[in-house]
Order: sequence, then C-alpha cells, then structure tokens
Amino acid sequence: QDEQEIVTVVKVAGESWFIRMEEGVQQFGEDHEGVTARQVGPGRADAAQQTAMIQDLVAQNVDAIAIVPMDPSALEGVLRRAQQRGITVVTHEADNLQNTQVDMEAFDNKEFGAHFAEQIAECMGGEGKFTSFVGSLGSLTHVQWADGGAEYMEANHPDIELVSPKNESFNDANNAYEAAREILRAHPDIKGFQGGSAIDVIGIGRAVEEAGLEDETCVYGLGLPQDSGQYLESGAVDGIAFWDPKDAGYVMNILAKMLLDGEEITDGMDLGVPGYENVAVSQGPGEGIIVRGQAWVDVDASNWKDYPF
Amino acid sequence: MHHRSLDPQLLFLLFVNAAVVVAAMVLTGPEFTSAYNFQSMASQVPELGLLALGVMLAMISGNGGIDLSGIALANLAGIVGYQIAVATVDPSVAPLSYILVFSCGALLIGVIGGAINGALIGYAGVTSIIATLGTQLFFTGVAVGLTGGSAQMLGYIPMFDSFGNVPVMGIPLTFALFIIIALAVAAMLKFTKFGTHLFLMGSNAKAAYFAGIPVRSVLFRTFFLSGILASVAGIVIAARTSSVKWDYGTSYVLAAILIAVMAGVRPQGGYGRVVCVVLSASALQLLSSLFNFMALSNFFRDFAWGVLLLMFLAFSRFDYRTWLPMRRPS
Amino acid sequence: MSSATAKTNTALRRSQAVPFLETHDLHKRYGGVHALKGVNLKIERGRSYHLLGENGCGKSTLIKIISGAQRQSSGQVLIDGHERSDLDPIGALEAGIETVYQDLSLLPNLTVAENIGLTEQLVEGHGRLVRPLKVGRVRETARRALEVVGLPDDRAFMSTPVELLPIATRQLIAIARGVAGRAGLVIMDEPTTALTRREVSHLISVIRRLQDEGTALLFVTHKLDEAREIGGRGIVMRDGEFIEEIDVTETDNAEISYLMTGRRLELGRYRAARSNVDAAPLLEVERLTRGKGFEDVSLTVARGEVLGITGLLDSGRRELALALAGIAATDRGTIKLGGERIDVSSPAAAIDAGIAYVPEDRLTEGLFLEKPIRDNIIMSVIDRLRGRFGLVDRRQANELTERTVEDLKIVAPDISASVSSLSGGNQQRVLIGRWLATDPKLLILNGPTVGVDVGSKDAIFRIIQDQAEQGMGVIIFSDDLPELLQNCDRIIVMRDRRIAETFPADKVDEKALYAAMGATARIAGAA
Amino acid sequence: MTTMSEATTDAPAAGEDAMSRSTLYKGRAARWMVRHPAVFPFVLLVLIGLVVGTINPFFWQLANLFDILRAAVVPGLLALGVLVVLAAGGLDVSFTAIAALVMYPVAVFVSGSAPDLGIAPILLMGAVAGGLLGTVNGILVNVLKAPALIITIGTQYAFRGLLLTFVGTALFTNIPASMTRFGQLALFRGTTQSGLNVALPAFVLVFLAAAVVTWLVLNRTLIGRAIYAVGGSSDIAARLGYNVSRVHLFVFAWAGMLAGVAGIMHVTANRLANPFDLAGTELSVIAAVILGGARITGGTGTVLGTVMGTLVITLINNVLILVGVPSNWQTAILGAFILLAGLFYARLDRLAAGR
Ligand SMILES: Nc1ncnc2c1ncn2[C@@H]1O[C@H](COP(=O)(O)OP(=O)(O)OP(=O)(O)O)[C@@H](O)[C@H]1O
Ligand SMILES: Nc1ncnc2c1ncn2[C@@H]1O[C@H](COP(=O)(O)OP(=O)(O)OP(=O)(O)O)[C@@H](O)[C@H]1O
Ligand SMILES: [Mg+2]
Ligand SMILES: [Mg+2]
Repeated sequence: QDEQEIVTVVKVAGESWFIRMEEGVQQFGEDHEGVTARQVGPGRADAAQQTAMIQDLVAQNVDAIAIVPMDPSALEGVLRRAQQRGITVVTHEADNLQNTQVDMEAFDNKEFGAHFAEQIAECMGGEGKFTSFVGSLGSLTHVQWADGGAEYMEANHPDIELVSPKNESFNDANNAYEAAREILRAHPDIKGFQGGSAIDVIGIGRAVEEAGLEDETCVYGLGLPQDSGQYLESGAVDGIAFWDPKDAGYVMNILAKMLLDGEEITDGMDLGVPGYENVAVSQGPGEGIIVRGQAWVDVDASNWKDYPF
Repeated sequence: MHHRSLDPQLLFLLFVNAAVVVAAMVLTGPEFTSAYNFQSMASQVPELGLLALGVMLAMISGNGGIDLSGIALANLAGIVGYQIAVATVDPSVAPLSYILVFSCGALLIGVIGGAINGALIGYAGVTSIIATLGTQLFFTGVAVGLTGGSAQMLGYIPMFDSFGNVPVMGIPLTFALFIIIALAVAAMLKFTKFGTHLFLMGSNAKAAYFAGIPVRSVLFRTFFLSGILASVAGIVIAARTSSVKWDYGTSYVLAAILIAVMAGVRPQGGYGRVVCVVLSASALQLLSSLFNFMALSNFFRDFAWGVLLLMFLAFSRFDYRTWLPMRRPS
Repeated sequence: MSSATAKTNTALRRSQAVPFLETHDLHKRYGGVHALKGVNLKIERGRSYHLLGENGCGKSTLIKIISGAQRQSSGQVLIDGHERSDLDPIGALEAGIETVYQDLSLLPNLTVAENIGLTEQLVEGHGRLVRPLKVGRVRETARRALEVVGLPDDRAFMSTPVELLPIATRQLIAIARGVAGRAGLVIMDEPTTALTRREVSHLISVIRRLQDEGTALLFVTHKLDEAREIGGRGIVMRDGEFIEEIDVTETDNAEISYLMTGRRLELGRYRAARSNVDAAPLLEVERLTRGKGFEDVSLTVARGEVLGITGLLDSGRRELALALAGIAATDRGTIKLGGERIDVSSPAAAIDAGIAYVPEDRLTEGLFLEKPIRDNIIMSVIDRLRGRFGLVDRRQANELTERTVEDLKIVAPDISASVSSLSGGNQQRVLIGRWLATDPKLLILNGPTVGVDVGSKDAIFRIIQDQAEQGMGVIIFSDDLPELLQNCDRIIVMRDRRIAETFPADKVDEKALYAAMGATARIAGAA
Repeated sequence: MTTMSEATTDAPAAGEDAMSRSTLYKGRAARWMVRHPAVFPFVLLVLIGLVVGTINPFFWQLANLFDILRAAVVPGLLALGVLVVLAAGGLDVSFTAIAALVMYPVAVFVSGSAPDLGIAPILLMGAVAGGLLGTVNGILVNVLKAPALIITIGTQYAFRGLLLTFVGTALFTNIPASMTRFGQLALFRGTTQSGLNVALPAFVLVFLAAAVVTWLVLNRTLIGRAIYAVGGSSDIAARLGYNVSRVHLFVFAWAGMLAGVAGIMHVTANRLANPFDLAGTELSVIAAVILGGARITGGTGTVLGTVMGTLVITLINNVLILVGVPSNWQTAILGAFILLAGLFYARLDRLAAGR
C-alpha cells in the first residue's frame, strides 16, 4: 500500500504515438522507487471504452490517473467521481477540461499552429493557396493548431489564401489521402498543406507524391519521424514537428507524483525534462491548473533518422 | 419456450457470471468484490444493455431481424435533446426543467427514429439489416451535421450527474432504471398480446399473417420500441458523461448483437429471453472489468469475447437439437 | 398392373432371381422413439408397392433410410443382393434409387432445369463438387424429363426459379427429377397431394411406362383409390412394424383401414340427411371478382350447412378460398355474413367478422411449429383471455387449451410441447382447434385432410359434422371428392375461374363431378 | 413479408381492366428485374453519373473515374467473398478481421525476412493465409451448427483480438518494395491540363481477375451450383446428395482467400500496413452486395450485380464532394441513399410476388 500507483490512460492502445508514450511511463516507473507506473488504453478510438476503462481504475482505487482524453467532455462525470474518491487526476491535451487537477500541454497550441504556418509561408515564398487538416473537428488541439496557423497567415502574409480549411481525416491516413487528392483536384495550384493529426502528413505526402508535385508543394504538420520518413526523403513532406510523447508521458507522471506528494507546481518551474525546463502555469477552466512547456521538435529529411520512433 | 425457467442458456450464463466473480477473487485483490466496484460495474451496464434489449426485440421478430441503428439513434437523441434544451431553458436558472426538456427531447427523437425504422421495415417491407444500416448512417450523419462533429457539453448539472453517477441506497439509479425497463419488456413479451404475436410472428411470419396477426403493425411496434430503448440509452449516456457526441460508443453496434446472441436470442427469430440478455450483458461487463483490473489489454478482451461466444455455441451444441425446430419444408 | 405383367422384357427377366432391394430387420430409434421395429421388405423390379399406414407409423422413416437421408439403428439394406447398409443420399442415387419426397425437396432458388438436371452430374462425380458443370447436359436432361411428365420444356420455363411456380407444377417437377435418370427404384412419398385428376392420370401412365422398363415403384399414400388404380402390392405398417402384404386391387378400403388402424371405422356418409340447416342464408357472396383469380362468383351458405367447393387446379378455387379468408384482395363484389356486409380486406378483418380459415399447407401457412400447442391454439383468442391491465391470463389460456385438446382428442404429451412433435393428423387438429376457439360463424377448410391418414380423417370429419350440427356454416375446399361426397350438403364445381355447376351432395357421384370440372371421366369411371 | 398482393384494391369498374393490366406489366417487369439483379445498380450508376456530371462536369474527367475504380478494389474483393457466402445462405462479418490479420503479419514478415520477394508470392501468401482463416470459419460453422453470422461475429472478435494482442498494433510503413512498386504500376498514365499526374493503377486487374474467377466458380462448376443449392435450403440440398459441410468449407475458404488478397491489396494501394484498418467497413460491404441484388436471406446474388453494387457505393462516397454537399452532411446523404435503395428493392419484391 506504500507503493504509489499511477496509471496513464491513452486515447487508444497500440498506436505508434502511444507506444512511444508508454516508454516514458515505464521510464518513470524505473526511475522512481516506490512508484508503479503503467499505461492502458482502449482497443478502439471510442470515448465510451475509454470512459469504462477509467471507471474501472477508479473502482480499483489507484492513486493517480494521467489521461490523454479521447473526448475531454465525455470524461467530466467520471473524473469528478475519481476526484471525489481521492484519486489524483492529471490530463494532457485537454485544456478545456474542468474536472482535472493539472492539465499538461507541451506548448501553447496557437503558437504551435503558427509555427507550422511560418514554415509553410517561407517555403511558399509568401504567396499562393494553402489548406489545413484536423484529425476531427472534435479534437480541440487540432482545431487550435489550424486556427493558430490561419491567424498567423492572416496577420503576416496577405498574399497567402486559405482554401477549404480544416479537412477532417478522422485519424486515418487513407482518409487524409483521399481528402488531399480532392483538394489537389479542386485547387491544382495549391502550394501549402498544414497537417493536423499525426498521420495526416502521411496521407497528404502520398497524394502529393502520386501527383508528382513534391517540389511544388509545401507540406508541414504534426508527424512521427519513422512513419513519415519515406515522404520526408522524397520531399513530398517538407517537415514535421512533434512533441516527444515519451517526454509527455514522463512529465504527466512527474506532475501526478508531485500532486500525490503534496508538492506545489509553480510558474517557471524546471521539471527536468527537455522542453519542460521552464513551464508556464495558468488557471484552467475548472479548479485545476494548466502547465505548459515549449517542447516541440522540428524534423526534416536531414535528421529524421535520429529518432527511433 | 418449454422448460423455460431452466433452459441451458440461463444456467450457462449464471455459471459464467459466477465463474468470473470467483476468478476475480482469486486473480485480483479485494477491490473487485467491493461494493464500490459492483456499483461501478452496474452503472456501466445500462447503456449497452438497453441497446442489446432493442437488438433482442428485433431478432425475435424473425426474418433476419436486426437493429444496427441503436447507438446512432442514442447519440442523435442526446444531441437533439441537448439542442432543444439549450435553446429553451437556462440550466443555471432551472436545472430540473433543463433536464426534463433534454430527456423529453431525446425521447421524442427515439420515438421518431423508432417510427422511421418501424415504418421502413414494417410497412415498406425493407429488410431490417438494410433499413437499419441506412438509418444508422442517416442518424449518425444528422448528428454530425447538427454539431459539426464536436461534442456538446451539457454542463455540470448536479442532479443529472448524480442520476448518472451516484448510487442511491447502494444502487446506481441508471442501473435501477435499466432493471425496471428490462422487467417491463419481459412482462410485455410474456403477458401481452403484442408479446405473443411477436414470438409467433418470429417463428413463422406467413402463418402469422394467415392467422390474422397484424404483422406489419407488430413489426412497426417492435422497431419503434427498439428506438425508444435507444433514446433511453442516449439519456443514460448523457447523464454519465455530461456530454453528447455523434461517435460515442461506436463499438456498441456489434457488442449489442454479441450480448443478444450470447443470451441465446435466436437470430432466425421467435425466441429470446430478457433475463438472459441482462445476464449476458452483466457477464460481459464483469469480464471486461476483470480484465481492466488485471491490466490486460482491451485487445485481449476482444479476443476473449470472441472465444467466449464460440465456447457458448459449442456448449449449447449439446442441447441444440432439442430446441432447434424441425425444419419447415419449403 | 395388367400391363406390367403383360409385357415382359429382358430387364424384367434378368431381375427375377434377386430382388432389387431388400431390408432385413430394420430398426430405427430417434432418442426414445422406436420408429421402426424390425422391418423386412422386398422390392422387385418392374412392380409397384404401396406403403400404407397411419400417421407416424414409420413410413417416411423407412423411406428416408432406403434413400440414404438417414441411417438405420440396426438391420441391413441389400441392393441387388449386395449389402449396402451404409447408404448416403449419393450412394442411394448411385445405386439407382430416386426419391420424390413428401415435401418435394426442390431447391426454391434454382431453376426448373437445374432442379431436374443437376443430380445426374452430381452422381457421376460420386458427390465430388469440384468439377466443371456441363450446362448443356443439364438442360437436355431436364427437357427429356419434363416431356415425360407433360410439362412445357421451353427455355423460359426451364429457367424459371422453382419458387415462382404453383405447387402443382412443383410437384410435377419433383416427379420429373425422380424419373429423369434410369432408376431401378423410384420412391414417391404422397406424390399426388397437389395434383388434379388429369395430372394424376397422366402420372399413372408415366408409372406404367416405368414399370415396363423394369423400374420398381414404391409409393406412400393415403389415397387408397389411387393406390388401387396403380395396382400392385400394399405393404401395411402399424406402429413401426410390418403387418401384412396385400394385393391393393383386391382389398377394399374398410379392410385396409382395419389393417392400418386395428379398428373398424365408418366409411359411409358422415352428413346426416339435411339435419339442421337454416332456411335463411348465413353467408351471401355476390358477384365476387378478383383480377386473374376468379370472376362473378355468387354463392350462399346457410347456418348449419356444409358446402363443398372443388375444381381443377386453375379453376380459381384456391384464390376464392384466400379471398374469403381476407388474404387475397378482391376487385369487385360483396360479401355478407348474417345479412350484414362485411369487410375482408385482411385476415384480421375476416376473423373479426366471424370467418375462420384453415389453410391448405398447415406447416408453412398454419402452424407455428416450434411453439407450444398452447400458443398455437390461444393466439386467435388472446383478446378474450386478457385479464387485469390487459395482460394475458395464463391460467385461462391453459384451461382453454386443455379443453380443446380434450374435445378434439389431440394426442400430445402436454400442452406446452411444441407442435412439431405431433404427427400430421394431430397437427391438423391443433390448427382446427385454434379456429374453433374463435367461435366462428363460418369455418372455411382448405384441403382439411391432405396427407392425413384414415384414422385422423375420421376424427376430423366428426369434428366438422359436430360443428355444423351446432349451427356453424362450413365450406370445404378440396379435390378429394370422396371427402366432399361424405361430408357436404351441396358441392359447387368451379371451372375456368367461374362457378360451373352446383350439386346436392347426396344425389351426385364422382363421375358427374369430374364431368362438371371438365376433366376426363375415364379414371373416375374406372375406379 | 406476405406473398399476396395488396396492390389491387376496390377500383371502380371502369378503369379496372386498364389498372390490372398495368399491375400485371409492373409485376412482369419486377420479376425481370429480380432475375437480372445487375440492372438496378447499373441504372443507378448511370443516373448518378448523369446527375453529378451535369452539376459538376469535372466528374467525367479520367482522373476522377480512375479514382473511383481504385477505391473500389478492396471493397470489391471483400464484396465478392460476401457474395459467395451469402449465396450459400450464410453471412460473414469476419472478413475485415481476416484481411487485417493477413495483411499486417505478411507485410511485416516479408519486409523483415524476404524484402525482395515479388508481388506474386506475396499475393499467394495472402490468399493462402486468408483461405486458412476462412477455413476456420467453415469448420466452426460445420461443427457448431449455429448461424454463420453469429459464428463470424465471434471469429471477428477473436481474429482482431489475436492480431492486436499477439501480433502488433503499430503502424507499419516500411512495406516490401515489390508491394510499393505494384501499387504504383499503372495501366494507363496521363497528365491533366493542370499538370497533375493521373494513373489507372494496375491492381484494378486483381479485382477484375477475382470477379471473373468467382463468376466461373459460381456458374461453371458443380460446386457453384451446390453453393446456391445450399443457400436455397441446406436440408434439402443434403437430402439430394450435396455435401453441405464441404460447401460451407469452400465458401468460407473462398471468402477468406478473397479477404486475404484484399488485405494485401489494401497495403499495396496505401503503402502502409495499419492493423486497425478496415475494421468497421463490413456493413457497408454487405450493403454493396445487397444493393447488387443479393438477398440477405441467401441463395441469390450475381457477380455482375455485386461489382455494380460496389461501384455504386464507392461512387456515392466519392461524388458527394463534387456535388458540393458539405462534408458534415455526407454521412446523412449516404444513409438516405441506402434507404432509398432499400425501399426500391422492397417495392420490387412486392411487385414481383403479387403477380
Ligand atoms: N427426426 C425424428 N426425431 C424423433 N422422432 C422421429 C423423427 N422422425 C420420426 N420420428 C418418429 O418416428 C415415428 C415414425 O415417423 P415417420 O415419419 O416415419 O411416420 P410416417 O409413417 O411417415 O407418418 P406420416 O404418415 O405422418 O408421414 C413417429 O412416431 C415419429 O414420432
Ligand atoms: N425432428 C423431429 N423430432 C420429433 N419428431 C419428429 C421429428 N421429425 C418428425 N417427427 C415426427 O414424425 C412423425 C411423422 O412425421 P412427418 O413429418 O412424416 O409427419 P407429417 O408429414 O406431418 O404427417 P403426414 O404426412 O401423414 O400428414 C410426426 O409424429 C412428427 O412429429
Ligand atoms: Mg411421413
Ligand atoms: Mg408425412
């Protein structure tokens, strides 16, 4: 009973992103005596299954739950009960969630979107058409990135036109591919693509490659190095950025342990993980706080091989 | 229908339920058998259980009857109910009427959706698998169209949240509601004219028509009821999650069928028992919670469900012939 | 019979030494049921045999074993003197045993040609399926067989799925399949239930030709007159046992019934001479018309009267029955019951108006086979059994069922046994019981004793007379003329979708009825 | 539901003749339609083409037509398998799980152990592995004697669980070179005015070949007829000497084989192997087969109809964007479309039955 049990619940088990996150979770367990850290996730991307899973963890009376919600709003009820039962709740990618003690964001989402837009604008030479993708309109962070990108373009590049914004890929590379083809058809002169979900660039890259437009287009977005590698090589995808899920998993567990140990989380704190050396703390929509790092990593054809995931 | 109370399904399902509890006591800590966990599990059963009851009714009606539109209708009911409620009542001023308007709106959609299914299948004669596949997409599509795909937050209404999440006298209210509805459906099947007609129609539709059973209206009412059950599921989901969204519970379509079939509802029609559906739903819930407690992956749970279903079929094979009907010559 | 002995060809002579098929001490048990208790059978080439016996005596079981559809529990089957106790359907077909099953066993979705012509290729491949299909051969074989039974053999007909054809045509197709190959033995389980006299007489000529070619025939039938026309040996079974072999032409109906049942039954007219018939009509049908079905049908039935309606297959009799029962819609005309115009736009409406209809095919149109006897009976009167809160009162339901079972002498283990566990005659009684429970003003029976043995027939006739006696109007649609002559007051004959003639039943004979139907009276005269 | 016609009601005497004649013709036309099931989806295809082509002439561009064909390959292969099982009176919902359970390990294994393997042996591996998994379905159907739908729900869960629990879950993009090459192989290549490359991929031929072979099996072999026989009534077929269990084994093995090939084609076309793919598409594949005129009750259905049905479903999915339906409402339109088709078939069946 002295062991602290921290369980990380991800959107869906088995995806590359969350496999990488699990490494961080396990690392945390190894690094900390007296802590059992493990990761679970539903078999399908279904909010109902994630809810059921968290509910069982609450019944099991674990000490802390760190969650990457599938759909933050669906979790309010169960997380409220978890806290009533004295369970510590940390979340990630859910800065609109009320019933959490700490929501951890790797960075400011608007800034992340603007960062992509900046790269795209430079690559496009400051003029032409560009479009954006999101995993789904329900994915809050994806929408924030798309909006952040659009706002940046509007403010800084009046000659860049946003067309057909926020295409939904439903987190499926094939859907992203189909949508990208459609857009290439509808706007043969399109130059810029901003990806949303981590697989969007894979689909967009394939469409671009098949159309033979590797050199004419600028594709940037969230992505994982190994999954996107072949398109980075061919030039169909020009660059990706991501925040390391391993670090995110590790940091969530740090925050959970700090809460368990009654430590205070303060603005400007160093959590000892790259990108989280100087976190910003602000008040969340509920009782809890939001902790932000500056943890994105830019990757392109030159350095994708450095990352083993 | 004969040897009803002691049919092999019932025994088998009781056995499975008991076996999982025993296994859980051996394999996991005492937390599993705590009151809290039983409450927690009980509060998870209703949404899927209600949908499975709807599937059961559809299957009993025979001719390959099935309802694939349940969860889609449940989500649509929640979404429309929410939109009506938000437009008419301010939750911070009148939480009770907000909830009531929400629930009535949701039920109304259940009524309309059920009526659409019923009319298509009963009166227009569309095969149920096609009709409900179409309405599944249609309901889902309308839900996406109305919300642009994002979740709708009901907001934190303490009363509604307690209904969804807080047990009263040790019993989760949603579970109590589920049991009451299950009892009502069971009584309806056993003691009403509609119930008798439904079973007979399921076992021989042509003879039913010849014998003056209004087959179209019986079919209509069957799918109509299934629609209402779906909208109740939608309300329960909303209460438990304080939100509604078009793609909640996408895995429920096949899971509801799985529950119905494990409950021994005959896919050819004419046979099915409510008590078995309830036990079947609870068996799956117990198993699923057990796996979560044991930190086994959800994928393994899917695997186990599949194997369990096949095992169940193998088990019932011993007795299958005695309750398999003599084949009708065509 | 006569032609079989008259012509002797080589095939016949060769076969004289060894019978085509023999069974020794055949037993069959279905769980607790001992269906066959040591049956010895000998079937010689070129002869006809008739299996006679009550429902459930084991006829179908015996046939299923010979045709390989089921395996015996013990005992032997010998074909051409060789032991073949391990027959499966393909084995039986290879040995030259073709079977026309009682349910016809046609594949509804396959075409006429395929239903007839595929078996041949299946047998050639010894049941192996991974072989090319000879499409031309299928059609050729089918054409030959269709010609034999007198069905059209044009391309359109041959490529029609069987399910779209009327039942009589299907029966002929099943027979065509049976005679398509050069079988040593053709088994027919009640092959004429859907056939009109004209078709039956054609079938009999086909049978004679097969006999001449050396084929043996084994019939199961409840129509003794037909058996007598065909001639040959009668094998009487009772309760799974062989009782006696007789010459069917030389044994009269009373004697055969006695052998089958072990009881003496009345064979004369059941109908007492105009006992209790009202003067005023109960049912008045005026100028009723249904598209292609029937035209301008006007008739009346009085309270307590039993009216028979017969006619050839396409005479419109079946459609008229369906129209009166509210199942087939009508275009024109009126129906009055008890002086009031009634609505029969649906079965439910007809039932409400006081009409009960016992359909032709009890298995698919009448009964809920896997449901308990109770549910089958009470379903039509649920409204009457509803107690508090409109819920069905189980106790009353059981009482009603028990009363019906007793009144109609239904033999059943208990009222929650499924109807499928009953024999044909008892099943039919359950069905009649359902409709009597509604207390109808008018009872319509369509082929009430099709495939029912003499013992059950007797019971059913008594029920009908009993009801008429109590003032119910009864219409019997049937092509079993003796049945109509025994039971009715008047008999209406339909021809070409109209009423042709009406006869008083006690002053008419089969010959006159056949003449009115437009059928050749040759066979009726011979009988 | 009921076989009797309720079409003719009390019509006034005058117009009666004309009316019954028109119902007669309708009935005849309906029965003709029932016996030529490819006609309805074909007419739909043409109608949709005309309507969409008028609204947006872009529809008729080669690039777009190629896209539809390309997108039809995987669902088409799966649909052929569903057709064969449906013809034998069963219903299979495990085929997507089979496809995933074949494509993922094959892709991972080949790229790990024999990265230079050609596309033909890879397709063969897929076919054999799929066939074996299908055989498992067939054996279970024979042994457990339960409806195929139920058994395949069980195996769907089991196969998927097996794949994701014991084989792997991670997206796999490093697929064998021969698959990438085959996926990009073009039968026809061109460039649009706007400078986009368009290509008709060669793997469309795999679908074509599968359709032809399945047609031959169904119509020119004894087992093809045996499949329909068993679908018509398995009891009767058994009594007539058809080996029902062998037919079951065959149809499920065939469906499994096609699913295995479909899985390989899915990876080939998409250049990545995602074990989560294809799950959840089974109902729309079944809908395509039904749209092609096969009945859910079994014993009917044709290859041509199935191909047409697949094209219709693919087309609808594809053209909504062209017509300008906002993406939020596309699902609803697709649903409405399936309902309309369902209504049409129901009406057709009634007309055909009520002569
Ligand atoms: N599949 C079966 N399972 C159990 N009992 C059976 C089965 N088939 C037949 N029986 C029993 O075997 C006995 C003989 O049945 P069978 O079908 O041979 O009678 P039958 O002489 O053909 O009757 P009918 O004239 O009604 O056709 C019956 O008592 C019946 O109950
Ligand atoms: N699977 C079965 N289980 C139990 N009894 C059976 C089964 N199959 C047939 N029987 C019994 O066999 C007997 C005769 O069966 P069969 O099907 O030949 O009757 P039938 O055709 O209704 O009678 P008939 O043809 O004389 O009207 C009945 O008593 C029936 O209950
Ligand atoms: Mg029999
Ligand atoms: Mg019989």
